Amino acid sequence: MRYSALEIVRQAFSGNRNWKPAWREPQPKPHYDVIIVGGGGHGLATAYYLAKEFGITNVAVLEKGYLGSGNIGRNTTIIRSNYMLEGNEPFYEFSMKLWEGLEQDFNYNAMVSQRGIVNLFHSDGQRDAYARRGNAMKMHGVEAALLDREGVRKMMPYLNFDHARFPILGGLYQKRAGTARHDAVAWGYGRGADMRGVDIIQQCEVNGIRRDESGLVTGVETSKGFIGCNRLALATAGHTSVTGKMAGLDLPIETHVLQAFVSEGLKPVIHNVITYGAGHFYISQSDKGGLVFGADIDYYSSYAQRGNLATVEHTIEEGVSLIPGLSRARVLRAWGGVMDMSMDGSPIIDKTPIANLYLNCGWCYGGFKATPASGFCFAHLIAKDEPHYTARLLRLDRFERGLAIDEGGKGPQPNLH
Amino acid sequence: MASLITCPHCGVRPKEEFSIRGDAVPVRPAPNASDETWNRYVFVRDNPKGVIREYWHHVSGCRRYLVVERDNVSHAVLSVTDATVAGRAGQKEGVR
Amino acid sequence: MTISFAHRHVLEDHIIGFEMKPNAHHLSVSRRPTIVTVLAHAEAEEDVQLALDLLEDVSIRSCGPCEWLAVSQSSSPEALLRLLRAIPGSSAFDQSDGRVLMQISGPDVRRILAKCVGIDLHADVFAVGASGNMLIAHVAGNLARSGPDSFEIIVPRSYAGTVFEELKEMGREFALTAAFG
Amino acid sequence: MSSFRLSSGGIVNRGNAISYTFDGKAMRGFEGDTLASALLANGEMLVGRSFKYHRPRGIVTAGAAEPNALVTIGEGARREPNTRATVAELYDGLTAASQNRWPSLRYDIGSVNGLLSPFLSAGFYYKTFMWPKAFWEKLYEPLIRRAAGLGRIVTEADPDRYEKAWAHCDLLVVGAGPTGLMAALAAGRAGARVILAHEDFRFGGSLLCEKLNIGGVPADEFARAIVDELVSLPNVTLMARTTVFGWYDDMVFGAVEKVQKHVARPSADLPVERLWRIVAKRAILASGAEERPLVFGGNDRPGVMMAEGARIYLNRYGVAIGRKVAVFTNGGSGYGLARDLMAAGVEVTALIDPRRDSGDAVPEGLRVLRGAGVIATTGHLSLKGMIAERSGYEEAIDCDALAMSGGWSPIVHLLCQRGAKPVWSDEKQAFLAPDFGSAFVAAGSAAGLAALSECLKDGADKAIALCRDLGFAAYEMDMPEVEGAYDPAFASLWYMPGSRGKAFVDFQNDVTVADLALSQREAFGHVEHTKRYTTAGMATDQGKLGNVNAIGIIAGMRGMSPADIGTTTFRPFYTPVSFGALAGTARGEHSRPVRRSPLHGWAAKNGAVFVESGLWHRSSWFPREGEKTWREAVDREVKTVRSSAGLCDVSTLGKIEIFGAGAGEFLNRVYSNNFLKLPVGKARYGLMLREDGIVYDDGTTSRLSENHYVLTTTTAYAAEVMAHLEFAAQTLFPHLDVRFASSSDQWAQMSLAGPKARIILQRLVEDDLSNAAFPFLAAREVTLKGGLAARLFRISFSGELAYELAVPAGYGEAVADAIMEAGQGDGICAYGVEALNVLRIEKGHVTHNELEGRTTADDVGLGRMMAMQKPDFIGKRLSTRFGLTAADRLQMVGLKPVEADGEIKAGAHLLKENAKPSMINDQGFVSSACYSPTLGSHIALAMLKSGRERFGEKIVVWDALRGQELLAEVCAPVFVDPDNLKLHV
Repeated sequence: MRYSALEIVRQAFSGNRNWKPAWREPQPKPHYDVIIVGGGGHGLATAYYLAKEFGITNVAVLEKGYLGSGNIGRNTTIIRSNYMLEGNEPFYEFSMKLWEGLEQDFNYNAMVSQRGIVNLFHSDGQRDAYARRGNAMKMHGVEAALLDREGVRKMMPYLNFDHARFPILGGLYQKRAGTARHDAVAWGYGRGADMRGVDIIQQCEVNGIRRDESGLVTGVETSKGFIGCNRLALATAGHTSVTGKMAGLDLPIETHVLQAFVSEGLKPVIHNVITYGAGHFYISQSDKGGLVFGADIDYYSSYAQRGNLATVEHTIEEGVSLIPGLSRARVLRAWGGVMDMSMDGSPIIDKTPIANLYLNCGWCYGGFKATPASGFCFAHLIAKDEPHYTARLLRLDRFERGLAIDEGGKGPQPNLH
Repeated sequence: MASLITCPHCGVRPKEEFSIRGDAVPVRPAPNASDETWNRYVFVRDNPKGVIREYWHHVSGCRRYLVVERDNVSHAVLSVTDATVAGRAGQKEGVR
Repeated sequence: MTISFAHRHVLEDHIIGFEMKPNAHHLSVSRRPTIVTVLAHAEAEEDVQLALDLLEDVSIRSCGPCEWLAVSQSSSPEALLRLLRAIPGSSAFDQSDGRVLMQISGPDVRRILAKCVGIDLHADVFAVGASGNMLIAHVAGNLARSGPDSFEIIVPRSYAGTVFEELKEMGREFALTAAFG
Repeated sequence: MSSFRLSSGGIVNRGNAISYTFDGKAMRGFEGDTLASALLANGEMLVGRSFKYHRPRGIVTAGAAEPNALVTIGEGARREPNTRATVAELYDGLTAASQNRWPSLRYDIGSVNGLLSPFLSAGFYYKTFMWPKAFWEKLYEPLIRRAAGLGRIVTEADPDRYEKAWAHCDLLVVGAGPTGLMAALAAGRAGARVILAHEDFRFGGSLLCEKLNIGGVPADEFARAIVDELVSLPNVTLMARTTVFGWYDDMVFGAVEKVQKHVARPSADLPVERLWRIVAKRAILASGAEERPLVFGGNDRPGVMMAEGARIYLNRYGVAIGRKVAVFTNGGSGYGLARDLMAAGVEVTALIDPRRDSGDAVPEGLRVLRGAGVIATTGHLSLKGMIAERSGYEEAIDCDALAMSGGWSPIVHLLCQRGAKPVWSDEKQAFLAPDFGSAFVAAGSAAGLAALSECLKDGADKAIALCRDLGFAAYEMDMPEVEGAYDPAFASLWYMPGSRGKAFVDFQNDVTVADLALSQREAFGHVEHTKRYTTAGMATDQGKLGNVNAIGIIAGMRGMSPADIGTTTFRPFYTPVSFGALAGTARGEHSRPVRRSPLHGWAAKNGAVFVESGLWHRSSWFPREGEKTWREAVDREVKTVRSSAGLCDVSTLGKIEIFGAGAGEFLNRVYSNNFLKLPVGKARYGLMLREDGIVYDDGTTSRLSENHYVLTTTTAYAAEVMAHLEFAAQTLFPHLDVRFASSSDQWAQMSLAGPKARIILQRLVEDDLSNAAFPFLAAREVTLKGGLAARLFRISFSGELAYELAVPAGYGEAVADAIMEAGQGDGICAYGVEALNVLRIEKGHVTHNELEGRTTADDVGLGRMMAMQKPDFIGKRLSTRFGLTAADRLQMVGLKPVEADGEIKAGAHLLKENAKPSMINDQGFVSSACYSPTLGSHIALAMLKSGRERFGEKIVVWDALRGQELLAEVCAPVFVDPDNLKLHV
């Protein structure tokens, strides 16, 4: 069923009784060409592109919860491609390009909203660092602009210009950045993959990975029994170490909890995405009116999807310091997601020492914006057994080889990225 | 755990007083250990779901590194030990 | 040529004007206390602690294992350092200019401090004579209980202005006054 | 409009009338009213508009779950959007305004959406607005955003104060209704430290609206007696107006106390709200139960209200919700209400009960329709009547208010915030709290108990058990007799079949039964999918009223039990919490502590412009009269240092005193270069690496005596380096005898640099400062004239003859003044960090602009500081990895513009001449740049691929971000005194 305004009118006249399910609820087949573990954004996007771009449709996505129940279901919805290093910028720009045509591509309105992002800076040193980043973007042909204080004030007069502990000196602006409706991204990819024959199997937890004598993966043990495959792809985000261990992999990943927040619905005042440079805080306002914001991870290892109050307070202190008018608004809900923090803050899309096992992880807390490119590049890797050009540096062995992609310059301590 | 840590030196303290360094299990290899050993020490993490040991630095208190043994799912704290003491105990028992 | 250098307390910019009559809730800032950091070397912690406890007119504040602040209102830094350096297994250095000492007191002092520190200040938990390093008004400092309704706060000099202002702000509810004392 | 306030009854203070306004209209209420009770008393049935269809809405509840009566309270910078009128305490001068309507509440253009509702079914926006592509951002999204949100925030800073505090107790009791009061009393008598937190401004909960006797006295008097006793107990703290919003790990609870939200002009000595972090050994959840609405056609009409809400308005506030009230109930609650209404003289037109029979006592004269239900309501802006249906026959019944009761759901939110899901009970027809062991338990109606007598006993019993658990001798209490209670038992009715018109499940978000059905049809059957697709439960009330009904309805549609459907995830906050309370004092200029250098006063006196640098305020430059730009001042300062002398505040550098026989060995392991042979009285520049071989920080370390060193760090990394050293000492090398502590705050440290530095300093120092007696890198204690002991280091960041003098912080200002005076004849000037930066760039010294966490020692030309012959140092082993030693790494070079007036800016990238800009062609970047008054041109330090092989090459400085491109020559990164002749004079 194709979605359109006309279809909505047609269905309305029959009392909205004839809408079709967005996806099937299939029973698993005994064997697939490719099994993707993890029905979050990246797993679903991988399935979608495998089917659409590489013609591989005998694919199952196994999801232990419901479709889109991972971090795609709870994040701050920011999409951007304002990176500095060669390992990152082309990859995220590829993702940005995919975002730009995504809705027409998968016939689902994911509300991709290119409202722009401003990274504020508060010192000369930060300005220089953002200038370096902006120039890196432009080197790669990505539009960027350096705003001065007045430029920022014109765009966001409600920021704290008069009584700031760390005065706003300016900002790096990427106009094409923005937000997308996170659930709809999962649903759009899920529906698109399903329409092309992919089996999305929900409530199906993977408990083990079966390998033959030569070490090759033959399939997975699940809560719905054994399912065989030729190639196995892991896209399990915060649970990467757990699933990796099923195949004997030890990985450069730590799992941490990140909280995010939404306010009560308010008439829109924040029309773009803002990041605060004097602390760590980012905010946008959804099309429903809720302020969506977040800050740092809670810093300790956690597989629990809940955070602590100290981090909540710290986040909101930053928010009110940046936007004084928030003080009398209210925070509605806080949630926590578990993040696959890598040792250099950059992701991994690579083969593993096991020839038919593929790995997609290390998204830290920037995985949402990468969803399209991550899916595309992972599908490329699985289909062709070689990395997509834009993901060629996102390798698993880059640490031992001294080729870390350390955008923040923080070194091998995952909770600092 | 996420809210309070009972520091063996200072007593019950809020999370705000601590800075979390990360996994306390890897032991710094001997200088002449293999490349593989060094690589694992610096870059590879066991990252289990369940009981872990983690370095918490009591920066706003006694400034000691503590080994906090805890469950990263329930967030229950099982023990808190001064890192030097934990290191010594580990060496004696041949643990780690 | 000899030069006599004036000494200036960091809170002089914050406590200005006439001497105010202290209210029931009062914050008193020491002008020139002697404060020394004492460190104990390996295996000497207990001996050093014992030696410190024997010192007269010196109040010992616990900072953590093998580390204390020795506070005196009567001896000079030089004199105190001489005493402390004589303790075997210890090292010591002057912090008199690096730390600011304040005493806060009053019947509701715990309610003021509950807004500044996270620990339980109930006398069963933090008794008179207890001390420890902790966050005080967002700054790492040392808190000691000097009486049922009085506490002493030691914070790094560079942060003292911030802490002082925050304490005063939190004491507004109880009409907290502040002065050098 | 005439008053709905009854002539008697309630516990409001009728002696104190209060004036307020709603949408500009002046009204009056009484002390003890909420805004909602006062609005109802004035007959304001219409108070808001729903989110999607802008349907007219009235007050539905009398508590925290209110979905409709959201108003904006206050004016100017105190304006507060989305405030629930049902929990807003009335005060004199309160101004309230309705929201989400235009042009007015009664005539709202947005209500046209209701007519379009067939097209606006759940999730419709996911299926359209895709073509043409450009229209989304230009047309569709702006339209959607115009409709978004409810209230409006202010853009000014908040004029009021906020605070945070910690509280500690043995037992926290959440909620001071019958259960909570008894729990607090039992624990208080046992001697436990008890905190009783209650959301309302009055303790008592349902006891304030029960028309019955407990222990022979009316319920509200019974409550008052317990409160009086609790107040008299020193170990009990009562916290009114305090909502516990979150349960966090280790029994830490977050609560917010509304200290001054009930006054028009808050006192400046008190906060308006106070955030509490309550640390409890044990806790009892006595938050009561929420009455469930009934789902039927037109159940959102203004005038349709919860029966419990109606009872509270009646008995607590003396307000009737209508003149002709009908009741639709599937349990005893509706009968209780009818009884109380009739006793108060309010007409009850009919009671509709879908159950065929029940044991409820029917008040005399009440018309009861059993086996019946309401299928529709009439009216528009207010209720005019309803249609009851029984056995296929319909009957129109006049009423101006309809009270509904669909059963009870325990309020278990807090107990479910840490991952466990509530458990469905078929017996109780409700979700009950999960079992979390004995630290935190639900009691009373929050635990699913129905009868008041059971609740009283449960509160006391559970408190006694918890107290005993903590070692308190707690004794059983005599339970008072409850007389005149009704039986609140009910039978679930999820949805009234045959309903006409929209039947709402989530009022605020306008989610109907049809929307739930659509979501099931479209495969969004998982309860989380249903929620996200339909937005049920996502409004400001987070589904407090509607979620259980939604689950029941979905279960019915799928032929399952609610147990199989389960709930969505409960997450903080129980009710929305203001940003202000969560931020406390840490906002604006106070968002972080300020650190002040001991030379701050000196710098200020000398006219410094300060700049934020981490937590510090550092002196940036010292403009003099006639200097129009910062550059003029900086150029002069640099020239003065190079030609005469300058004094700069370097107190912000981290300083660590290191002691012990193992200190030398320790330093040798944390620095990449050699420290074992550093002589006493000498300083050495040291480079510290991370374990991955990347440079971490640099600084000088001096050996003051055999076993005493002082290590300095950069300003930016002072805290991190301290932590790094502690990690090394405590975990990596614990066998070394080394102890250290920070002395950063003890010393005022100033750098006196320039050819005349020595002669100026000698005027103040007793010791001989000649080059022979105090050579380059000497580091010793010296005595100032007059006897002040100081530390002196002959080290130089500027490249000039320079000294760093450290004196006890309190003397800093006086000593700096004396140096300025001593150097006046030599033309000394004060210089700031800007000039310091120019001086160091000219000399090619690195800062964290170059040591940016990705550079090796060799990258910045310090490869000689890697003492690879040492057996071990942090970072040694991984520094030799392939990628860190590759030939094309970025290496630090100098840049000089080819055109003399060209300006290079930091952050520019580098390209080969005629190369096309691309990431592949990127040759590096400019890390630091400045105008060099010494050279008379701009210069820069840059990181360039294989840079050291490329001296003399012309390279493009590419700064497209700022629209600049210029040609520069690559050179050695030392522009001044490359042979260090100035350092050794």
